[in-house]
Amino acid sequence: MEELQSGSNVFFVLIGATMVLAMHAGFAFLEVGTVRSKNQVNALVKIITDFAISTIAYFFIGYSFAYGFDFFVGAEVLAEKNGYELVKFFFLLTFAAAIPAIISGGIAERAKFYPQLIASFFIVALIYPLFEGIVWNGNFGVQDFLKHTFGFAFHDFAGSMVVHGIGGWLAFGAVILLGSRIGKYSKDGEVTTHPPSSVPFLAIGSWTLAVGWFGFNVISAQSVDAVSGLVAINSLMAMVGGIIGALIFGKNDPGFIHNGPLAGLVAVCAGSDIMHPLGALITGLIAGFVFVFFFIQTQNKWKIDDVLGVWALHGLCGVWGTLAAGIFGLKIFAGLGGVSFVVQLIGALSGIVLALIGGFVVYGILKQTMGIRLSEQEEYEGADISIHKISSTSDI
Amino acid sequence: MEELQSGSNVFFVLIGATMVLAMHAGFAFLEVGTVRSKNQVNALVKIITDFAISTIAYFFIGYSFAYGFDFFVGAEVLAEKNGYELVKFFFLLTFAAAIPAIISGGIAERAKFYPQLIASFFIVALIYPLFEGIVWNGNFGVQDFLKHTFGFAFHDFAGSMVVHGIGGWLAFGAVILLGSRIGKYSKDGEVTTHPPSSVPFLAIGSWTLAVGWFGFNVISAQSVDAVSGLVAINSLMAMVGGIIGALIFGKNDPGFIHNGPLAGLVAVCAGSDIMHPLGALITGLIAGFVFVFFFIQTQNKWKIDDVLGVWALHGLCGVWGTLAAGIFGLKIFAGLGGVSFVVQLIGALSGIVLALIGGFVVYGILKQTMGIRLSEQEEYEGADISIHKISSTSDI
Amino acid sequence: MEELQSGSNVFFVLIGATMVLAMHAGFAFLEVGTVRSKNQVNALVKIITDFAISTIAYFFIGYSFAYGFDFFVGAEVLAEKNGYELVKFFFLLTFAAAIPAIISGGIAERAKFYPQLIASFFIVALIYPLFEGIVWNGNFGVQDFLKHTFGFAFHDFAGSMVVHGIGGWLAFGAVILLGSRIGKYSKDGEVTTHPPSSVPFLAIGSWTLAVGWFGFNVISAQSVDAVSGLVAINSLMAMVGGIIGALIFGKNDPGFIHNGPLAGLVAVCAGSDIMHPLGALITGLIAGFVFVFFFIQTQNKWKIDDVLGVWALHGLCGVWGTLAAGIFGLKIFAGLGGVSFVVQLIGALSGIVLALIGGFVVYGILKQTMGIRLSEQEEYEGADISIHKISSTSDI
Amino acid sequence: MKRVIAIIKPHKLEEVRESLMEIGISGMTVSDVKGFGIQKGHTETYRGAEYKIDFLPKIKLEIVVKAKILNDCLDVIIKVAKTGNIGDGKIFIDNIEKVIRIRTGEENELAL
Amino acid sequence: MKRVIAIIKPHKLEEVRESLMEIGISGMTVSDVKGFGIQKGHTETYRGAEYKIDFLPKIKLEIVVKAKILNDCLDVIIKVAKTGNIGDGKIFIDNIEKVIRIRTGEENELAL
Amino acid sequence: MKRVIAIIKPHKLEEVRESLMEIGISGMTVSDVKGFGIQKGHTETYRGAEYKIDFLPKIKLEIVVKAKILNDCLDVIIKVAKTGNIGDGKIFIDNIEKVIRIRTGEENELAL
Ligand SMILES: Nc1ncnc2c1ncn2[C@@H]1O[C@H](COP(=O)(O)OP(=O)(O)O)[C@@H](O)[C@H]1O
Ligand SMILES: Nc1ncnc2c1ncn2[C@@H]1O[C@H](COP(=O)(O)OP(=O)(O)O)[C@@H](O)[C@H]1O
Ligand SMILES: Nc1ncnc2c1ncn2[C@@H]1O[C@H](COP(=O)(O)OP(=O)(O)O)[C@@H](O)[C@H]1O
Repeated sequence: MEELQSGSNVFFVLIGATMVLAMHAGFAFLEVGTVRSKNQVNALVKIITDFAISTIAYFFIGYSFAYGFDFFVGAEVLAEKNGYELVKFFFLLTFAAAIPAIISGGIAERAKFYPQLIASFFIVALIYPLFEGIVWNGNFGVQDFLKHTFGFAFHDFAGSMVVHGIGGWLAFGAVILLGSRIGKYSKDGEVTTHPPSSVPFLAIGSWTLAVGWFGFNVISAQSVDAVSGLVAINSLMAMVGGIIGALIFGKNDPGFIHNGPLAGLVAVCAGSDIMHPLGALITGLIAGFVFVFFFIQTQNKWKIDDVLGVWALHGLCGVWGTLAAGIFGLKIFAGLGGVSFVVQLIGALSGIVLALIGGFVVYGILKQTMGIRLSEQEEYEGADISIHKISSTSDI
Repeated sequence: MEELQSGSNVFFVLIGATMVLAMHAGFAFLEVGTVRSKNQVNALVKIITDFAISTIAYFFIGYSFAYGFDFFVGAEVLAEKNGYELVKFFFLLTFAAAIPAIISGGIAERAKFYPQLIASFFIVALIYPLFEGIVWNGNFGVQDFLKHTFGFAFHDFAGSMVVHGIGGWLAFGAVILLGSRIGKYSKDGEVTTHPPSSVPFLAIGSWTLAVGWFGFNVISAQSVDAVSGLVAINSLMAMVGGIIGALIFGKNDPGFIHNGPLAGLVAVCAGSDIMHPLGALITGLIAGFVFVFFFIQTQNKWKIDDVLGVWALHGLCGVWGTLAAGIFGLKIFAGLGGVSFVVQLIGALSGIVLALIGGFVVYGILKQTMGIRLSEQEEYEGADISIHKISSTSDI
Repeated sequence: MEELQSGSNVFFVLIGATMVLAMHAGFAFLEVGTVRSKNQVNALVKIITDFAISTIAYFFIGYSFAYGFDFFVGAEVLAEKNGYELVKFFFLLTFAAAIPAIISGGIAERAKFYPQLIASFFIVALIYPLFEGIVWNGNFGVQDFLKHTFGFAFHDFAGSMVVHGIGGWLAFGAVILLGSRIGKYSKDGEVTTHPPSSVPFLAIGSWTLAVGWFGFNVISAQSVDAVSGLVAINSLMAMVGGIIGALIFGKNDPGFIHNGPLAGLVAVCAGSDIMHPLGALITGLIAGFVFVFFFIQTQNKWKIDDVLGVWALHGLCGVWGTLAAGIFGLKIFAGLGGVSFVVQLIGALSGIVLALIGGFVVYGILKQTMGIRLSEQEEYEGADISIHKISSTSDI
Repeated sequence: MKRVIAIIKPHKLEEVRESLMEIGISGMTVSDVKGFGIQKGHTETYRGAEYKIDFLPKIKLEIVVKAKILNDCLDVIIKVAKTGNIGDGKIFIDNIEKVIRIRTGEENELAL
Repeated sequence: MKRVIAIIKPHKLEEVRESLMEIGISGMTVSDVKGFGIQKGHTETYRGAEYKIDFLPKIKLEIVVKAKILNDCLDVIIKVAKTGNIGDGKIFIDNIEKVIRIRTGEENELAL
Repeated sequence: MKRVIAIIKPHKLEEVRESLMEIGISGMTVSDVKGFGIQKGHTETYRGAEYKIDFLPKIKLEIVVKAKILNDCLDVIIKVAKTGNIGDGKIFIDNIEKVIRIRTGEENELAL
């Protein structure tokens, strides 16, 4: 019986880990479809190698930093209880590795390859686990302090802030330090549009992410008896809200519509375990609007060349979701309660500050030392030829 | 223990829901690959927005119409028993939303966008749940009446008729009312062939559907202790039968071969829980033939421009599967029994009549009011440019 | 309670089967992306029809040959215990059908269609189940003999040798008998490179395989209470090792990098249940190197035209993994023990011999009788036009 | 010999080819080109930013003919390719000094 | 009438088109071509094997103009398409005997 | 100067280019075209309906040469591009009035 219990938990978390692993393919294809054809191969290689480097960083450093657990004992110890601790690591790794995958979309089409791998290493080994450990493992007593002071801990069920917010705000620094793509903004202030090289690939990315997200959110319960159908339906409703929001505010643009569900899902992570489905629907709708509005602002008004709009998508929708948990999670909005808007705001702001500093420091140092940007000629030829010596497609 | 039980059920149904959610990406790509390049974006946007509208329609109206359950209570009530009722809704929603996804493939390349969203709303809110509730929730006492009169209820385990049949026959009305694509049939009776824009995308669609279908069928058990390996293997055998049928009758055409597994899987839904695997294999083989034969008839002989052949695939194979359950489900064919051919026939016919009426009424009213078809110029330019103001791929 | 137990096992194995079924789409797209555009359709059709034929061969012959279990009883017998035996068949079928899928990548771009289907039939009905039954079902007392003589049975948890090794070495014979593609090696010794038609499709294949592999490996436990998180993390670490190995040794080539994870995963199958994660990481790193090194040797030095490099990938990495289980599985390397290097070597060599003989016999007979190779004209026009009468993409 | 270069709308290609065959023209070379002229392109939008697609897809036909059937050839193209709408295209005629059939080495009119 | 055939670098197309419009040229036909010349291609690698890409993407512009604006046209192209680097391209000029506008049947200068 | 326009089979391109370089030709412009001629296309089938693909993929080479090496150039192309099968293609020769190298402004023979 006990074995069924522990086996079921391992199975449960394994499926979650596998689903979030698949989301990394989703990140890759969202980028493949959005960038110009000459940068497609680079998008693919970046995501898969970033995942590998993140695994090394998290296995050897990050995970023990966050959770005080390491793997340097014999396999027979690790294998106890069906190896539950191991799949838990796998599951949480797929979250950690999402950070470089998020950043990747912002710095696309002009970033050097190896410096980005190095950045990924430090971010996943140190910066992300610092915030993760504080929020999810109670490190440094911050959560206790918040609970004591405000009555409630900072609530981020599946990582609106811990994962997406941190990723999006780290990307912000990287994008600023990199500068915009050549030719994107002309001297006389005009904006050149780079339409997506392939809407179908972009859509494959979007669907893969959206489907995998149900693992990301629901399996965050981390044991099968704690699973909550509420998380599932709230994810669904926020996703749908995001689609509809992007359809309406994004004027039927496929680029917006396929990011809409992601905006909704980013936003619902934090409060999916405590909101009412109607609250989740509204959270998603607003997230759809936030993404569309701020994407246009950054790209076309403020001329910040965040290629996939990851700051708007993960950074801003992540913050919005963190706050939304403090609104629609409240009992007066038919939520389960146990959250405080003020604490959510504190959590979001701390995350922003940490990620901004982290991003500017890591990418700043790399910029000063190895450089983070392709040469003009390399950028013009495309990252595929200049880094990988091959084109995305061939008709030979 | 009870928590393990109820948690396992939630997990089980969640995985089913997620798998069928992924099938919607499959519908999208089957259409993307089959239509001409100038209509690829529209295929993608239609499916994802139809899914969103369907969720709204089913959440607020359709589900309570079919099952008498609604969501307008506090989250803490919804969250009881690990929120099982919520994932059940999610699972059944993914079925309901398949109806517009099916229709979408029939009306591709010439239908207006917003009228189709409206049609989806009414179909998922009213027409589909009417039949679904009668068959799967015993509404209006129809099943009781059949049982009383013929000894057996109408048997449709996973929706050969409830989902696919209804979807396919609804599409029939829509396709007729829309008319054929410009240039498809010339005045002198010649048929112009539009080869698929991308066989690989079509194949991605097909695989995604086939793989997800094991969630569609097996998880229709709706609780883990009721799961049946027989459903799994019957789905497998019917899928394989469909592939082989399409290979043989379809003369090695990739368009047929990648629809073959779907034909088999449509047909096996109804009786997968009661057939012998050999019965399922034959059911699939015949479904492969039915699809190939009637696709050629409709497109090339009768000149009905059902672009993806959804009437043949879902409508006819659905009906065939409903009847096949009444044949190969019988004990004399090594099935589990508990079905009657006559009752299956009655069920199939009622579904056809309902869907035909429903389709002609909904699309008829829309045609009279807003119009359902793109202008000639828009159709010629393609739905991508004219509706979404963008092309599917770009080399800028 | 018992039903929850048996239902959970059925669910567990079903998910594994579905994940490995999805891997077949992965095989298809790895080939689609790697071959020239004129052979993309054929890659897709080959994989899906090979799967169908394999199912027939394994259902009617292979499975009872290996496990002594057949399906020719009434459905009510099959449905007992939630039909556990049926999903087990489904799961193991997806392994068996991987054999033709592996071979397919080696013989691409020039093999005839129907002879390959026939080869698949005999391989899945007879050759594969012979080795499978010996290793996994203790047939013919070989495992007992090894245990008796050397103290340990041959250990191949998830099929490094049983599946991948056999597949890769069968492919070797087929590739040699077929000969190289026209124009690949010129008379004066020069090698013509055929770059991949589509790196994105190749990457879709790679990701689909990698994600599905967690089903392949972890669900090989075959019951939920036997599931092991160690298998999951070892698969992860070997995958990551393979990516890093291919990145380093493969000079950032996307073709290598997307095969790297597969190399690592092939190699870790055998010992994933007994290695320490660090052992798995090293196993993967070396597998990455093995693949890159031997791919270049075969294609460019030895002029053996194994298009996707399936001999290097499955054949050699499979053998390496079988041996690695006999190294990193040992207690001195922090493994769980219970293996012997000598026995692993014996197992690997026997597999190689069997597969070499099997491959040369099956393809040799077919070559003598029906012929296995397209005509020069057909090869020149491409398999898509000459076999399937259609091109992969169309702009009509 | 004369060369006829016709820029036409893509959907007219099939009809033009058939009509040319009827008057005895046995070969032609076709390419996909992009045209700019009085006919305007269209505006696309991506994520809130508009961009103009100035060039429209056209088909370029190149047909080398004996001088004596030049006029028939022109008549056919004009008749069949005309829709009456802006953007129907143009025909350019120039002179070809020599034609060789690679397969046989035949020259000029024999090579057509 | 004269035909100007200019082989230019792809990223210059937009600027050249705009400048030509300014001097009153109202139409042109453009194709994607591959060029070979002094400018070298690049080497790609696939799985350990190198292969040369000898041809570089270029744009071919075809513009038929009245003889009297030929020189303006050439000046504009040379000025705008020039980067000073190898591979900027060439301009070829030849003679066109006749032009017809398909839509109206207008001929020669009227058809431009 | 003369322009050689050769329509050849795609798989002959590499060999033709190399042979032309050997006789001192330093540049050319290549496009993917579709050819129609004596050589027949093929029939494709989609879901039970046949459709003819009339046009075959060909390569169009454009090479502007000094008049005096014209004949060498023709000889090389004929020799190398010939397979002896229908569809080997044609060579058209016409006259070019002027050539300009955009990078330097050099003209005519200097620009080649
Ligand atoms: N001066 C020119 N030189 C070369 N091609 C031209 C020229 N003018 C027009 N064309 C080609 O002819 C096509 C049709 O011309 P356009 O002016 O749009 O319409 P119309 O021919 O009906 O007046 C253009 O898209 C372009 O390809
Ligand atoms: N003899 C030629 N005939 C036709 N096209 C040529 C010829 N020489 C060069 N070209 C075209 O001009 C382009 C640029 O030529 P190239 O020699 O590389 O540089 P540049 O013109 O700056 O000297 C080539 O890519 C090719 O398309
Ligand atoms: N009259 C023509 N004008 C322009 N191109 C032609 C003409 N005739 C043939 N071609 C081109 O030459 C190619 C080969 O011609 P074809 O008649 O098939 O074979 P062959 O040249 O061996 O007799 C055609 O595909 C077409 O591209």
